This record gives sequence, structure tokens and C-alpha cells, in this order.
Amino acid sequence: MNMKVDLCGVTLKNPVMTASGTFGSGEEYSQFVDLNKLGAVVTKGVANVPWEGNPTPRVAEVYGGMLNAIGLQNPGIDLFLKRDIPFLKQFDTKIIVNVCGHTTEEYVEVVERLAHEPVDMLEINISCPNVREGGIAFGQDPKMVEEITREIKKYAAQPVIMKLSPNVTDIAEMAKAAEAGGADALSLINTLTGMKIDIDRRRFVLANKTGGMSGPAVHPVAVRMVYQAAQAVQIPIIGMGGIMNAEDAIEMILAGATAISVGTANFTNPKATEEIVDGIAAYMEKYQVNDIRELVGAVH
Amino acid sequence: MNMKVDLCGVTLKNPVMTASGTFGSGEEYSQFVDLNKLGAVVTKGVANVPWEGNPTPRVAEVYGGMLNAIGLQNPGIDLFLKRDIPFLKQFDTKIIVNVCGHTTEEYVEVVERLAHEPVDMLEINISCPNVREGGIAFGQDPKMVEEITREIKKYAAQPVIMKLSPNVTDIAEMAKAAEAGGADALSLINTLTGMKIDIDRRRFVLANKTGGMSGPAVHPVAVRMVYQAAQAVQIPIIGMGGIMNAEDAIEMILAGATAISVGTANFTNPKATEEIVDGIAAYMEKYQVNDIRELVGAVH
Amino acid sequence: MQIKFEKTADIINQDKLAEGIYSMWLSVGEMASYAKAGQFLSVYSRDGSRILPRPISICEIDREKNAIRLVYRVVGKGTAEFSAMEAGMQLKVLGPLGNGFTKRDKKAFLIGGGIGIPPMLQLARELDCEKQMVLGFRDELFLMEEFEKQGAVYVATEDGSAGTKGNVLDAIREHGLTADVMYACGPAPMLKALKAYAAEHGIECWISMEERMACGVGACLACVCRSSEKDDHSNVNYKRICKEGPVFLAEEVRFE
Amino acid sequence: MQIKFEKTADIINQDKLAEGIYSMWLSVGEMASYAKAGQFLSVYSRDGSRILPRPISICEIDREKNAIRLVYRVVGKGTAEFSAMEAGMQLKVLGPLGNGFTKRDKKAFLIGGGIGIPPMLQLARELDCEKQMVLGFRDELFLMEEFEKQGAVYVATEDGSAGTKGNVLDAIREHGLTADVMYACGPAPMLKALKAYAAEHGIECWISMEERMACGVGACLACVCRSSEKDDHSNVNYKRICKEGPVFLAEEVRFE
Repeated sequence: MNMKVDLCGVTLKNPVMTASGTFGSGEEYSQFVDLNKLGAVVTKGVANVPWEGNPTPRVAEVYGGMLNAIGLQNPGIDLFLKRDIPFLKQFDTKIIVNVCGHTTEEYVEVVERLAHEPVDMLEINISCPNVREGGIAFGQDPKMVEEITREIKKYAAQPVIMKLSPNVTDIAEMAKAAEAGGADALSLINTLTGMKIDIDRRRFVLANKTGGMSGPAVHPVAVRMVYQAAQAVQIPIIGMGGIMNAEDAIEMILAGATAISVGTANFTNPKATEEIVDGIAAYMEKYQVNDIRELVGAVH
Repeated sequence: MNMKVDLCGVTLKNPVMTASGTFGSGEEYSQFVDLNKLGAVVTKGVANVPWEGNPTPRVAEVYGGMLNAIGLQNPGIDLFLKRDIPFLKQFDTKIIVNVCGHTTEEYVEVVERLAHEPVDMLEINISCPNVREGGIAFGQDPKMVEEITREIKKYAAQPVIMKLSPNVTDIAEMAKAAEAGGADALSLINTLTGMKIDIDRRRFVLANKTGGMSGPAVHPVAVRMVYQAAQAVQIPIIGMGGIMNAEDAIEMILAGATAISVGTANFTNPKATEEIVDGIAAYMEKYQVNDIRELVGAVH
Repeated sequence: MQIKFEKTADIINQDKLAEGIYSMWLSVGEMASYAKAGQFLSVYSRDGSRILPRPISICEIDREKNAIRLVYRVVGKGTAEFSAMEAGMQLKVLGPLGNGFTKRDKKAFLIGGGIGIPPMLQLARELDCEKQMVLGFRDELFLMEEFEKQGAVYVATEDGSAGTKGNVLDAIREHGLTADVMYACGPAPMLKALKAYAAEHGIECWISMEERMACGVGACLACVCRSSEKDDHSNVNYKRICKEGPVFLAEEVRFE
Repeated sequence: MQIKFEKTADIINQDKLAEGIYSMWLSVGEMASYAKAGQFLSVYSRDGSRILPRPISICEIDREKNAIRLVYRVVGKGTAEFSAMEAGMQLKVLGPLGNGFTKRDKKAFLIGGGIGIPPMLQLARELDCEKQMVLGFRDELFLMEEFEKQGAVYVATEDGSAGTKGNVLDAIREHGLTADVMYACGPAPMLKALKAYAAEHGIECWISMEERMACGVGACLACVCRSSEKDDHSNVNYKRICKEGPVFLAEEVRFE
């Protein structure tokens, strides 16, 4: 039974990855999950310099999900290279570094710093709803998506995954724009912008007013967008959004995802990623699926 | 304690209305809810002629919500005027007729037929994700939103509420377009497009593949969009999207909604609308709010 | 308008009848005195992640004890939740819903397939005429004792482990059974076949339909079935299973 | 790395201590032998609509019985769900989480405000030195018996219904209390005031911070607090309350 998948030249032992920002660089979860069992670890977004992120409260629970407005707090590329990469290198899993920035130059600077590092792929976050410039500004305009993708590809030594925002009218258009810009893969969905108001205190629950919604509540929207993107482009898609268990992961794969990322589920169940790997294997067993690639986009 | 709200000249005894398509024309729920206690009943969408809608399955449950792809099945304006309006006239509540069509001409035909009927307001559904032409096509392009609004206003005898789609990059832009076209009010959000796949049968759960997602899972997105629309326009907003109880309704009002619509909650609790009216009153009591209008957009 | 009750019902008892098949007696108050064979209840999950009720057909009604028996198959997380509940716990239910069977005083076939078998039990108890119960199981039998009390029972199993190997029509043919009226509940292919058989043999045929539901009371137009004639309410060729149905005269329904 | 356990714990018993304040003893297995005062557990809801665990501080640890006591306030639907549970039911918990208190062998203030009071009980039991427990309640008192067993207890209530009318500092002043080290848990305004008071009187001051959490293990960066110095891990002036905290030396924390 083969669970290996090929992501633009990089072979993952299975399609299960972690979603950026929910898993740090793996250290905090390494006592619950055997990182060697994961297809890849996607790191928390890193910028050219340390970012402080947003004031607190940064998270709020909502029905079947959560809102976050961390604001991409990160220690900056220097410390990241010194501490996080060496930690991850101890494990037999692929390393995908999530890159964030305010400007094209900032993204490019981080991409260049990573060029000679033992990193397997880059995931470019152009869809963070919680930072003013950069982030979302890029991710909601197809022209900008194509341009920044093309810019980054000029400097990237590793395959480039563009992470797309679901807060758009036409996800297929965004997917095509990234593909036109030379993206090697796409990951979607990032979070849906939401808001929560405390009716007793009559104020926003989040200091940032709005936050990115994740969790099982967004799963049907994610499945729909992964399906639409898969119909629109040739490059592989990493599906994410509310995947809580193996069933959700398989649904995403059937919709067209070559690999999947597990995010908020880690907060509900620290062993989620490993259990999803086992659950997918059990499903393949049950239905005698010999190669997981038979399932990718099998429903259309 | 005043719960009356003014919706572009029409006074509702309270801000609680039903969401189109979830409440028929009130008859089915009239044994669970005293329709006289509701601010308004918004009817199931009606077209110039009978529509068959989509094949079944038309609904699927999802985590914290549901998908529907009814496809606007409706008996057509003739039977609707003969049967549904007289039924609703027996009650002391406002009547808002939801209008659907494939083309501007179809919308206009229904609007004209309603001109001399005892109907208080019209809600124009330009955001149904489940019908090919019309519906969504209109609702996702600001130019088309403005044009169809202007066209309809030429023929409408009653105030016109434009119902907006959440499946857009910038809800504020859509709200402004409707306002520019002469809309008297806005209602949002319609459903978020989602998809569910049956992993055992490996096929789409809905015959229509995609469906409109509603229920508590979408509430944070709805609150955010109502807030953004309220910041962008002067006309009143009817907030809807996953309102399950009075707390959700108050949250929507604080975000900027003058009135609110209860939809999917009716399926979870047939008495939901009436309980929400009572719950809002209890909240006003508790916090000594003398006039509900003090709460509209109170958090910003 | 038919009266409906929203009730937080006490679970009197719950038993597993077969693999994945559970039986639950609910104390439902006056709802019991209005319920009849062929109707169903909407049963609400207690977990917030599931917001839609599950429609479950009535298997038995005990009007003295104000109780209703539901026999259901575990098909998902909602029914799995119900099956894990015990006597003394509570479930919110809405009902009775739907039209129920029209009882005719003629030699009858009561035909159930799979989880379409339970509603035939209450019908058998209400019918006072010659009854032939034809039950189609996948493999494991259930409710046999109760049915045998009601008259002649003929069994078909897909795997042939009991009765006729095959479906309910195979059993009818094998035993050369005849009737003047047929009441049936089960999967669409079975109902479609029975409709044809009944037409061919001039048997009055009542079928109970199934479809994914949302509101359960006729408001949302989710659970419709194709109708031969234009429906008075919908004004198109669709009927609401939860309202005009779930029981229809076979001729009224069009199978695609 | 500090060891953590994910455990489906049996509820040994649950009591209501005061209006909205509940006490729950959980059988947590070996987790108990690793837990210490000032740490907390992530408690998971059983309802699917609530996906994030609730961080609840440890009130008492019984290492013989492998049990941990949680005393918590009902502030929302999640804690309301916990408060409705009974002995024999199960709750999924993760822990022990956070750093816990650093115990110093000096004349000590143990200061708790509102729901910040419970963690002081286990600390009092672990500290073997002169202890003065200063507890600030809104109105209704709770856990008094347990605290009185541990030493001198001074009470302040907002409404003056018991002890000093006012806050914990008012009680300290009224009784002219002094100490060389201070351990405190409670609302931010109280901690901010205590930090100032401690600095002014040269008292070593440890405070336990609170913030909305998601992962509870230091991965998501939700529950951070402002730090005076650049934090080694974050590389900015933010510390993770669930990981580097919840207990900090007051000087480490910057209150806005």
C-alpha cells in the first residue's frame, strides 16, 4: 500500500502535513506526535526580521471553530535558522518553511536566506488577514498574486507553494494567477475573515477586531475551493481548512488535494496529525486502495 | 422599553424577521410560533413562473451547519398571490416578499406584479449560489449589482432590500454598489458556497455538487460582513447568517444590523424566532436598554 | 392543520436488535395519542456540531403508556449518538410528522426492506384484515417475534441465510402470494420494483418514501420527490415527502 | 522538556462551592505526580461546537490518589458544561501545563483574587515557611476551611460582607502585614498593583498571568504577555503565558 505522494519533485512519505502557525516548528508537539511519521512539517511563518504581532486577545472560540489574529509574531529569520531548522533536521520528515513579509522585498530577502538551507519547500503566505500591508493585500488581487509569485520564483532555490486566501470572489482565478506566475504548488485555504463581539461588554473580543476563522466550521468552504482550484490548474494543491480527522482529510484529497495540512485540530487533539496518518491508511485498507494517488481528485 | 425599529419607512414591532427559504410563507411554522410576535415574515423566493429547482439530494448536514441546493423551487407569482399573501395578511406582522429571477426582466415582472399587493417590502435575491444564470451572477459583480438595483427601483412600489452574497472579495464594495443603485436596505449574508463529499461512496453528497452553507458555523463571517457593510453605507442593514439565539441576534445588531433574520435555526428549534424576540427583550431588561436602536452599531 | 408537538422525551429503554439496528422506547406524552402508522419523528442531536434533526419512522405506538418506539439503523454520527444513550436520558423530538398510511380493509401485503421494516409493525397492529408481511433483510433478522404475532410473515435475505434468497418480490413469487392492497417501505429501487409489480397485478400500492430532510415540517423544500402530476402545493412536479408524504399512492410518484 | 499527559480523566466528585464556583476532583493517573502548584490543565469540552480546551489552574494535588482538584468559575458554555457533570463521567484533560510557582523559603504572602484564589491552596500546602494568605473575594467566600488549615488567612471583599472592605492591598495595609516574597494570582489590575507595591517595599514578587489560550502548549502564540526584556524564545517583547508562564517574576512582565 503506497501512501507516498509527489509534491512538485519532493516525495512525502504520506500526504499529511501541519498547517503553518498551529504547530510552531514542531518542538511543542514532538512529545505527542512522532514527527518522523508526518509527510512534512510546515513551520510558523518567518519574516526577514522579528515581528511582534498583534496585541491580545489574539484568539476567540466560535461555534465549531476559532478566530485568530496573532499577526504573524515571529522571531525573524536569523534565530529561526539557528534554532528551528536544526531542530527539525533531527527528524525524518520534509521541512516546509512558511514565509511572510510586508513587501515583495521582504519576502525575497527571506527566500534568499533560505536558498542554501536544508529546507525542502517554501510556502509563501500572501493571505494573512491579520496584517495590514503585505499578507492579504497581495492575496486578493490576481495581478499581484501573479507578480509576487514571479518575483519570488526568481530567487527561490526550493519549490514555491503559494498560500491562497479564501476571502475572494473567484478562487479559480487566484489559483490560475499563481500558476501563471510560476508557482510550483498551491495551498488553500487560509482563514476566512470573521468577527466576534462580546455582547455583555459590548466590544470586540479580539484586539484586532477581526480574525481569521479556522476549524471544522470552515471545512465545507475549503473542500469547495480546493475542488474549484484543482479544476482550474495543473500544479498540485495542498488542501487545508478544518481537517479534524482522517475522514475530513480523505474528503479533501478526493476533491483534488495531493497533500493536506492539519491546523486547528492540533488544539483539539494534540495527536491529531499522527491519528490522521493512521486513519488514512485504515481507509485505504478497508477499500483496498493500493496507491493513495488513486484518490487524488477522484470525485469530480 | 422600545423594540420597534424603522426599516426605510416601514416600522417593525421588533427587529426579528425570518430568513427567506427557511420559513416557507409562515404556514408550516405558525403552529410553533405566533407570527403576530415577529417583526416581519420574509417569504420563500418567488419568480414570475413556477420553478422546479434542483434534483435531490438538496441538503447535507455539515459541522455546525448545513448545505442546501434547493435551487429556488417556487410555485410562481400567480399561486403565491392567491395563496400565500392572503395567509400572511391574517397576522399582525410585516410581509416582505423575496423575489428571484434569471434575468432583470424576470425580476422586474415579479416586482410589478407585487406593486399593488399588500406587501410591505421586497427583498431581491441576487445572491443564490444554486442557480446558474441570475442569482449569483448578479451578486458578485458591483456593476451588475448597481444596474439591477436601479432597474428594479424603477418599477418597485415598495422599499427594495437587496440581498447580498458573502462569496465576494469585498462586501463593502457590493454594499456601496447597491446603495448607489438606489437600494433602500441591504440584507446579508446569503449562504457561503460549500461542498461535501461522501468518502464511502466517493461522490458529491448534493446533486448540485455545491450548496449554500448556513447555520452557526457561518455566524462569525456574517457578523464581520455586516460590520463592514454598516461602515460603508448609510442605508439600513438586515443581518443574517447563523443566528441561533438572542445572543447571536444581539451580536449582529451591535455590529450594525437594524433588523435580523433567523433561518437555519428554525430547523434546529421550530420556536427559535419567538424565543429570540423574548431573549432580546430580556437582554434589554437586564442592561436597562430603553430603546433597541441604541444597540444598532453600538460596537465599532 | 395536523397537530405536532415539540417534546423533550425520556428514554424508557434502548436495546440493540441486530448489528447496527437499535430500538428505543420514548415517553412522549400526548404526542402518542395523535401518532399513527407511517408517520415519523424528528429526533434532535444533543451535540452542537449537528444542527439538523434525524427523521426516524415510528415502529410502535403505546397509547396507554404515551410511548413511541423507534427502531433505527446507525448510519452516521447522529444515530450513533442516539444508540449510545440509555434509559433515563432525554432526547428532543418533534412529531408526529408526515401523513402516515391510509388503511384499507383488503387482503394486504405489508412489505418492508431493511430499515423500512419497522414502520410496518405499527401498521400491522392497526390493520384489521388478512395480512401478509414480507420482510427483506440484508442478513441478520430483527423484530421477527413482534411481526409473527401479527400474522403470516415471509422473509427474504440477500445472502439467503434465512427465508427466500433474494428480495421481497422473490419471496412473494416463491410463495405465490397475492393481495389487493400493498403497503411498502424501503429503498427506492425496491419501491420502484413494487410499483411496477402492483400495477401489473392490479394491486393498490402505497409506498413510503425517504429523502434527506432539513426542517421536517414542509417549509424548506429539501425532501421532495418527483410526482406524476403537478402538485397542488408546489405547483410543479415535486411533492414534499415530510408533508404530503412520506406515504404516497405509487402512481403519484415518478421514479427517475 | 517537561512531560505532559493527555488523559481521559474520571470525575471523582463535583461540588458547588459558591454561586458560579465549582470544585471537581479528577482521577488523572501519573499526571498527578508530575503536577505542581501554579500549573494548569487544559480541559476539553465534550460538545463538538466547542473545539478549544479551557485552561483551569490546579487547586490541589493528591499524589497518593493520583487525583487533581480543579476549582473554577462558570464563565461561559464550556465551564457551564463542566459544572453540570457528575462523579463517574469523564473529561479529557491535558497537563500538567505551564511552569508553576518557584518556591522560596521566606516569609510569604500568598495572594489570590477571585478565581485566582484556588491555585494558592496547593502552593500553601507545598510551602514550608511562614505563610500569610490574603484572599480577595467579590462577595461570597469559598475554600476558607482549606486555607485556614494552612495558616493565617486575611480576607477582603468588594462589598465588605467579610473581612476588609476593598481589595487585597487594603487588607494587607489594614493588618499591617509584611513579607519577603509574594505569590499572586488574580485579575491583571490586581497583579499590576501588587507589582508596584512589591517593588516599593522590596518584596520578591511572583505573579500568575491569564490570557485567552488556544493550544496551551506554546505553539500558537495566542496567550502572550508583554515582557520587559526581549524574550529568548520569541525574540520580541512577548512571553508565552502557557509555556514560559503562567508564573513570572513581576519585573519580567510589562503591564500596558
